[in-house]
Amino acid sequence: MDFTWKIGGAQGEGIDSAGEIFALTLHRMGYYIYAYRHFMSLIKGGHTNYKVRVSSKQFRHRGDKLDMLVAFDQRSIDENLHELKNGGAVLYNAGAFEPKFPGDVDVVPIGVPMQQIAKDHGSIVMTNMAAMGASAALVGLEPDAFDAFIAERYGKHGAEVVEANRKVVRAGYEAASQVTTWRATLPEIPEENKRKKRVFMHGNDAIALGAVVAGCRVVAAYPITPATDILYSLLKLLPKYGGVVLQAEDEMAACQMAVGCNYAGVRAMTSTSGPGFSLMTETLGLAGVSETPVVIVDVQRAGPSTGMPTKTEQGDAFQAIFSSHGEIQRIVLAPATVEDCFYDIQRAFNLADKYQCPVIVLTDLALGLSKQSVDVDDIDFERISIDRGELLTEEQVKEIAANGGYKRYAITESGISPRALPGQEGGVHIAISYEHTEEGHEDETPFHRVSQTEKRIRKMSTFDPEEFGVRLSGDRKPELLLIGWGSTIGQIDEVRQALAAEGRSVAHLHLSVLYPFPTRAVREAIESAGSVLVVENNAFGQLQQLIQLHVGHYDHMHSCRKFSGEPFNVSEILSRANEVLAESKSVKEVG
Amino acid sequence: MDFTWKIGGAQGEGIDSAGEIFALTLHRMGYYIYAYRHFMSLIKGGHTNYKVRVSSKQFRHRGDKLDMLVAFDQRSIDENLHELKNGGAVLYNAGAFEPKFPGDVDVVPIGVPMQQIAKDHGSIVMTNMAAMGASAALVGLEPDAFDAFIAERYGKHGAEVVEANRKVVRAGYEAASQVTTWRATLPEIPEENKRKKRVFMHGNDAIALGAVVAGCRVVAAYPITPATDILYSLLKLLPKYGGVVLQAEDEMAACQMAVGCNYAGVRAMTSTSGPGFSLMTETLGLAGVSETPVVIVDVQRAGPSTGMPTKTEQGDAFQAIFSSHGEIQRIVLAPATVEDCFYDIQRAFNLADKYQCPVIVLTDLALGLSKQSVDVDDIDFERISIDRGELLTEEQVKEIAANGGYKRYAITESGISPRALPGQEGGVHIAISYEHTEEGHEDETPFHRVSQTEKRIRKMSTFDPEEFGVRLSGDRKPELLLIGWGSTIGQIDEVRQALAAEGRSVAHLHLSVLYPFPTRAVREAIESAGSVLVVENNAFGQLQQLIQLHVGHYDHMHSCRKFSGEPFNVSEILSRANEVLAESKSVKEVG
Amino acid sequence: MSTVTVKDYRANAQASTWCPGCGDFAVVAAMQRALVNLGLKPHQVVAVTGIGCSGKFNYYLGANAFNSMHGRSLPVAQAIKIANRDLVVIAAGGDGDGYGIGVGHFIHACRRNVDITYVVMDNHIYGLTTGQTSPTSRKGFKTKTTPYGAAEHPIRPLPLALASGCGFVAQGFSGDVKHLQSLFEAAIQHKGFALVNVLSPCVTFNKEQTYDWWRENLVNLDEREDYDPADRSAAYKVVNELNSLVTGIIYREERSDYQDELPNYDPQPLIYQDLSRPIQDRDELLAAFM
Amino acid sequence: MSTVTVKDYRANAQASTWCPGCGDFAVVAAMQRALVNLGLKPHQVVAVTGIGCSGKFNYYLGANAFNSMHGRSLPVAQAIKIANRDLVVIAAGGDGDGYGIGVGHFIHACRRNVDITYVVMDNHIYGLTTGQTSPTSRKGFKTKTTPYGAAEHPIRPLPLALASGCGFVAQGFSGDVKHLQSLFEAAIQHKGFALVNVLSPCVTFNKEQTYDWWRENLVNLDEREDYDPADRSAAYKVVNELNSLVTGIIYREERSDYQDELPNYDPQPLIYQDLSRPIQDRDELLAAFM
Ligand SMILES: Cc1ncc(C[n+]2csc(CCOP(=O)(O)OP(=O)(O)O)c2C)c(N)n1
Ligand SMILES: Cc1ncc(C[n+]2csc(CCOP(=O)(O)OP(=O)(O)O)c2C)c(N)n1
Ligand code: SF4
Ligand code: SF4
Ligand SMILES: [Mg+2]
Ligand SMILES: [Mg+2]
Repeated sequence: MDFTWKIGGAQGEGIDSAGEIFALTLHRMGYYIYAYRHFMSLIKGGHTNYKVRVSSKQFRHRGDKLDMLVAFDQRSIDENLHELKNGGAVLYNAGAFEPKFPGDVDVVPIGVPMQQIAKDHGSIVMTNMAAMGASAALVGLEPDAFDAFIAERYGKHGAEVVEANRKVVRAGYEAASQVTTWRATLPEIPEENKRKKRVFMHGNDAIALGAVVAGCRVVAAYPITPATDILYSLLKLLPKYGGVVLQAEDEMAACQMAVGCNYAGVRAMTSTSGPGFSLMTETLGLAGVSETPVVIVDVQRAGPSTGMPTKTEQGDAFQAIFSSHGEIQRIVLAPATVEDCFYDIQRAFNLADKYQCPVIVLTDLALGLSKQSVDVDDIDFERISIDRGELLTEEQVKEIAANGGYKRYAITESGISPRALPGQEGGVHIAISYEHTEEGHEDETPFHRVSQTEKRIRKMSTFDPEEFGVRLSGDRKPELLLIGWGSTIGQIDEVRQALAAEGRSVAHLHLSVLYPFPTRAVREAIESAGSVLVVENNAFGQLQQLIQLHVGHYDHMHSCRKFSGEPFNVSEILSRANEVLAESKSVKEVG
Repeated sequence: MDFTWKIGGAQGEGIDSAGEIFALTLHRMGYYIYAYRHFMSLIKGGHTNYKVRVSSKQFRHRGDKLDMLVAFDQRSIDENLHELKNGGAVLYNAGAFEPKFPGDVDVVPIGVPMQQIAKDHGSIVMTNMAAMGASAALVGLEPDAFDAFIAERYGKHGAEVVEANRKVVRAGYEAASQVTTWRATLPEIPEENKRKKRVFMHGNDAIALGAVVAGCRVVAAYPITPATDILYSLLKLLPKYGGVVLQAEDEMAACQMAVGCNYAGVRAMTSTSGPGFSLMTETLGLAGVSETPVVIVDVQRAGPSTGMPTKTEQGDAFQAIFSSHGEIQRIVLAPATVEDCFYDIQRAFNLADKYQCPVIVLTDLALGLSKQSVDVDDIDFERISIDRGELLTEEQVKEIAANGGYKRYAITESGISPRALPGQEGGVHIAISYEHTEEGHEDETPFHRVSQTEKRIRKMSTFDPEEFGVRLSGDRKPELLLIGWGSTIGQIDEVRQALAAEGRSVAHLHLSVLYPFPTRAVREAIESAGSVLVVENNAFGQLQQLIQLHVGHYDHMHSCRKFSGEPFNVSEILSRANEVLAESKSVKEVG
Repeated sequence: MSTVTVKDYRANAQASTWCPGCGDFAVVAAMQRALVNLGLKPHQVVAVTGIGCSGKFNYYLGANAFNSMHGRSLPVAQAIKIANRDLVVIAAGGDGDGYGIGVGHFIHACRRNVDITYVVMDNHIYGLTTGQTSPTSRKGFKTKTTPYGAAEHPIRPLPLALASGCGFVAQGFSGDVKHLQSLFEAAIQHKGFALVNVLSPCVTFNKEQTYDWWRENLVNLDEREDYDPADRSAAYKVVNELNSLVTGIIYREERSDYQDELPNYDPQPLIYQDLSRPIQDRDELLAAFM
Repeated sequence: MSTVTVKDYRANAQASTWCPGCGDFAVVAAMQRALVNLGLKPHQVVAVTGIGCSGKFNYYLGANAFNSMHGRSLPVAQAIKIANRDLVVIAAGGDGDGYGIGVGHFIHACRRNVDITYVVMDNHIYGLTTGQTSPTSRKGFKTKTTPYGAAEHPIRPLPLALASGCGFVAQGFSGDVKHLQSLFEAAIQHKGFALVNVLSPCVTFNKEQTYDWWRENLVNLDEREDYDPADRSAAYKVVNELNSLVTGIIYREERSDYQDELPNYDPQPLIYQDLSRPIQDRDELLAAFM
């Protein structure tokens, strides 16, 4: 059982803060929250909204429908009414506008003069607080539910401001209580929820936290939506550990800087979104051939080019896997959940050090910016321990130096050449973007070219994508296999459960590693399924193409793509799944 | 019948000029020439050589073997002796060094004191001319064979210099005539060769010439080996037509400039190699979403990163096809011959205008820098006529403006939106990197996003890669199908002929278009072959992966890859082909 | 030329999404008036923008436009001018766009001297991405990305332009539209690359460089009778002494532009030229390769 | 510290592929002597280079090195210093590398002021790619890419560095190794970003800016008693007046560097710090998200 609430208005009216107060308050009460921000790439005037899904159990997406809509203006009604359930309520800013509804909808309009209340009891900028008070009344919260949070957030502006905000909340509460009998019922809070410690964070926060736990100490980046929040989190976390957040002049510099730090032995990363990631194409090659570890986080947004900065998409898989001229070794991870973000970024650092190559972590706007309730037990600081790979100690370097000298690009059986660091006596060496000898000297002779290339290819052979990054749930030999990657896990999971509840045999294969590709696992799953539906948030079907490339072409493989900039709704995947099920059934009947 | 000659020495000793004089002189006599430069990414001191293959008929590669080697130093012997045929001659710079040969080789050493001769009759920098004279004697040319060329090349330095050079040539000729009886026999020159007009050019020249013929009037680029020669050619050609060669500050700017010119209606391109191409990743997306035509030539060199600037590779197919974040429409051509370069660059401009998207032309160092004899009849200026696609005239724009107004991104059935140009009255419009409405206004609503994306995808549906870019030769249902792309056509063709001569049933499928992929043609060819060998100059097997992605996985598909930085030898492919033939035979025997 | 009015521009312009009070409104208004005053119609003008609040300049200007990527307005703008020298080309963007990610193009545009006008709406902040430090933010400035204060010294656009050989360097202020309009007119009329750096307050994210702050601190050099904008070193000195808190034409030099230097570059725009000529020259063209 | 000699460097160095007479030899020699003079051993030094003939500087220097890509030495160099402040970091490259493709990084390195030394081997040409116009080539200079003469005004490194807030600006000449060595020593000892632009003849592709030409035209400001390198505007003026034909320390300013500005940045290099601390702070770290 869940409850969904949304507040909408013009950008600049405090919609985000209102949403966040609502979400965090309910989170603290013991609910599991998923909060989704809808915003635009402009500063003032566009429509913005904040949706909060409230449940007694954990889940991974915003929900298709809406129980209650708080509308600051007509546009908020127009753009969101289609989500409202029958009998749902629209709490509107009475006096500010006269709401219009299509004739045939079953909706309960509730007018509360929120702006007037704000003016009367505080100031007009507190209209959002009147909305909070009114919402509290309608969902059965106490009028003081938000008090703690208000003190936290506005305390720095002085006691007066806090008091005014509280007053406005209460006035909103009173007004709403009187004007309607409509009431939403929030789900029960299971006792165990209250015992559990939980955090409220989004993917970007989890990336930042995981990076710090992984020992990352320098982050060089350039601001870009929706990745900048990673920097904000890191600015809070890193200086504590002497670390540095460096705002670079552009993304080329940012990525080169991350490479430079890693060369010097300090774990470093860069975070960006598509347009910045394209500018790092060159540096991928540098890290590849110089065999310098580097971690790049790409919080995907809708492309191409500047595209839609505030909309989500899974559009950068190809760029992550195939870009940069020539041929380099790399690893591409695609966390599916906030917890994945926390662990995968740590894995990324370990993998980068182990394989001495770039590791790209692909998240997206939906995962990066949607705050969720997560059990603290699932944010385990000790699950993944720091493994710096073949990094030589001062003593080892000295020994090597004494026995013939250190070779940065020594040909080894594993393909991995132990790394000395600058500053280590005896380990003087050159990291280089040219093809080179074992010593790191520029060289174009076929012998070195071939042996170094083979070495670089060989080093990836121990990487097993199936060790992690592959989740399979549901039936073993399903009628329908749903395959997804990254942030769509929540919707696909709900689809699987919905179909299973109808008695369908369904499975869900979810990938969090895209390169090297988990071929065997995908093949097994596909070949044991009646039909297959590949679900992804893009137009080209990038995962589907990867499956074709690595696994094969299948007549029973279908696709479900969404590229509007919005995350999937469960219903969209469900109806496509039903189509596929129907089709495959009719095929069977004929055949 | 052919004859192969090579001159080798240290970078800076005039090896290139000597090679070029030899090659062009024989070209003018009526031979078909293929000249291959081996050089290094440093200025002085590295080994460099120039190989000239001389034949009575046209062919497309440098040849595996060598009849005669001119060696300025021991290193030239060490690095090239393995190519020499049994009984071949090594003409060496006697006095400058004492040549050493392995005991077991069957070679005719011919010492001529070239440096001394140069000193005595001219100056030490003319040592290469002494080598030319000696070579002339040994291959049966007249002592005045190079006179015309010497006048052309050194005329600007005055009659004295010309005379001195000629003297040195003659002295070299005399010396060699006396010192040995070894003589090479050049092939006969068929009478028809003498009637034919032929040019001596490399792929880079042909690209430049084709661009000018296509109406390209601005080229913005940044110097990079092996693409800079395109600029040199264009600097000779373009100003004649009022055109501009602009040396940009970097490759990002170069590509953006090419986009800017095309937006304003002038055909423009940029040319580069891998490292520069990676810097254009961002601009690919811009051209894609703003639907601005642009032509990018990537003369591939061995990557990744700085890699091996003077070595060849087919390593950038993935970058060309998949790079840039988000999803854009594009076309990737890969000319196989000098003539292809001339035509494909023209096609590229037509396709860019027609589909309003980036068109990437992938050549490589081997094709770009190897000068060849080409029949003038195969450089047909009228074969491809300029087609600007849906470019509106002033009048059309006025009419559209009168009928509701011009929309740059009008949704059309074909997916192509007619282009107005800035400067046309009534056609005022915005080209844009954001997702947008039909009018070109920034917009993030699902409706415009989806309809514009679908429009962009739809517009490529009329592009038929099989219309051009797919060559099939040899048997229809062959035992073995060889598949290649780009510059390897000559070697693969010789392999096919060699196997056919042995009575094998072989076919050769050669692709000059990589995206959109010619799926149908490739499938048909593969499925009618006993076994398949994909031949490419890279380590990852990029074409093979593209076949897997677009066509399928085949048990009878094998690969032959070379990634040493050198072009294929015929023998390398041949032995791999024989392996595959043997394998498939033994499989058949078992099965 | 039939008369043109600001209405002709407004007819193509979109509704603004800038914050009320944003300095950039004045920039658009001043530019529209400047263009009208010079008798230029919207179709004769191309605005080339980067990404930022300022990058939306072209939506509200109402001329032709190419809205390129963040930091890349200048290469596109120069190319458009080269392709069609009849067009009036205005590149426009923010301080982050032009002096941060795009500063390399800026330096090279100064020295290349293609005849375009570059307008930077310099608000000392990243506006569109909601308030991070920009390259012109002062050292110590606290923003979302520098909660402890910016560690870098700011870029100083005027000295930078002077040092890069820019032939027309001006600075305007959004609080004085009339003056701004005069600077735009002079910049457009200048032969060669012209920079107008506009101090354009971001009322939402920069609470330090406000209209009032600028008004109190700025000196208008155009009003100083003894100031001669023809001496580069003197300009550099004054700008340094006054800590860049100046408006007006800082430096101006008459000289040849990039196009004058190109061999055989025609007065007739490239775009109107005949593309088929090489076909007639076939033999001659091929002879070079024989 | 045990003594270090030039031999210690030569032990790691490779055989040179520069043309005999190339100005860059002097740069390496001067740098080796400077490092030795400062008592620095090869393993304590990192050279970070771009691509160009000059980009091979590190092969012959014999210290640790990162040979990055064309134009990208500075971001890598700054990062290395931040990661390990005990290392002496020398970025080095050519005029094309540093003032062409890489000029954006240069401007920002000047204002960021990380404590590294930047050596540009300025030969006014693209050497490695065999002779194209570089950003410092004079207008009208004929090269393979500008057979009709370069159309652009050159970049002027010294004014550019001055305008960008660089705290140490010097120019040396390959014809005077001793002076060069002194400049390198001063640059390395300078706290913050230090530029040494070295006029380093390309004997193969630039027949104009030769040793003799430089010798005839250069003025050594270090020898001018009345020259005070502490005044930025005066430095700009002198450089302008003498058309950049100067050597010596042009400008020097003592001030805090980037690292001083970082919150809680330890004197102990980051690389030697303990990575496991966040585990102990788990509760506190998570509390921020509750
Ligand atoms: C390559 C790239 N990096 C980052 C961004 C995100 N971005 C958009 S605008 C902007 C900065 C805007 O600041 P400024 O140029 O000063 O313009 P303003 O909004 O202040 O007018 C940034 C960082 C982007 N669009 N592209
Ligand atoms: C992205 C990229 N573009 C172009 C090149 C080719 N390239 C290598 S060095 C160089 C210029 C060298 O000139 P400069 O920096 O002045 O160094 P010099 O050789 O004169 O010392 C160029 C254009 C490259 N390696 N990478
Ligand atoms: S955020 Fe600042 S720059 Fe952007 S529109 Fe608002 S006031 Fe203007
Ligand atoms: S080409 Fe010029 S810069 Fe390069 S090594 Fe030779 S002299 Fe030096
Ligand atoms: Mg700004
Ligand atoms: Mg140079």
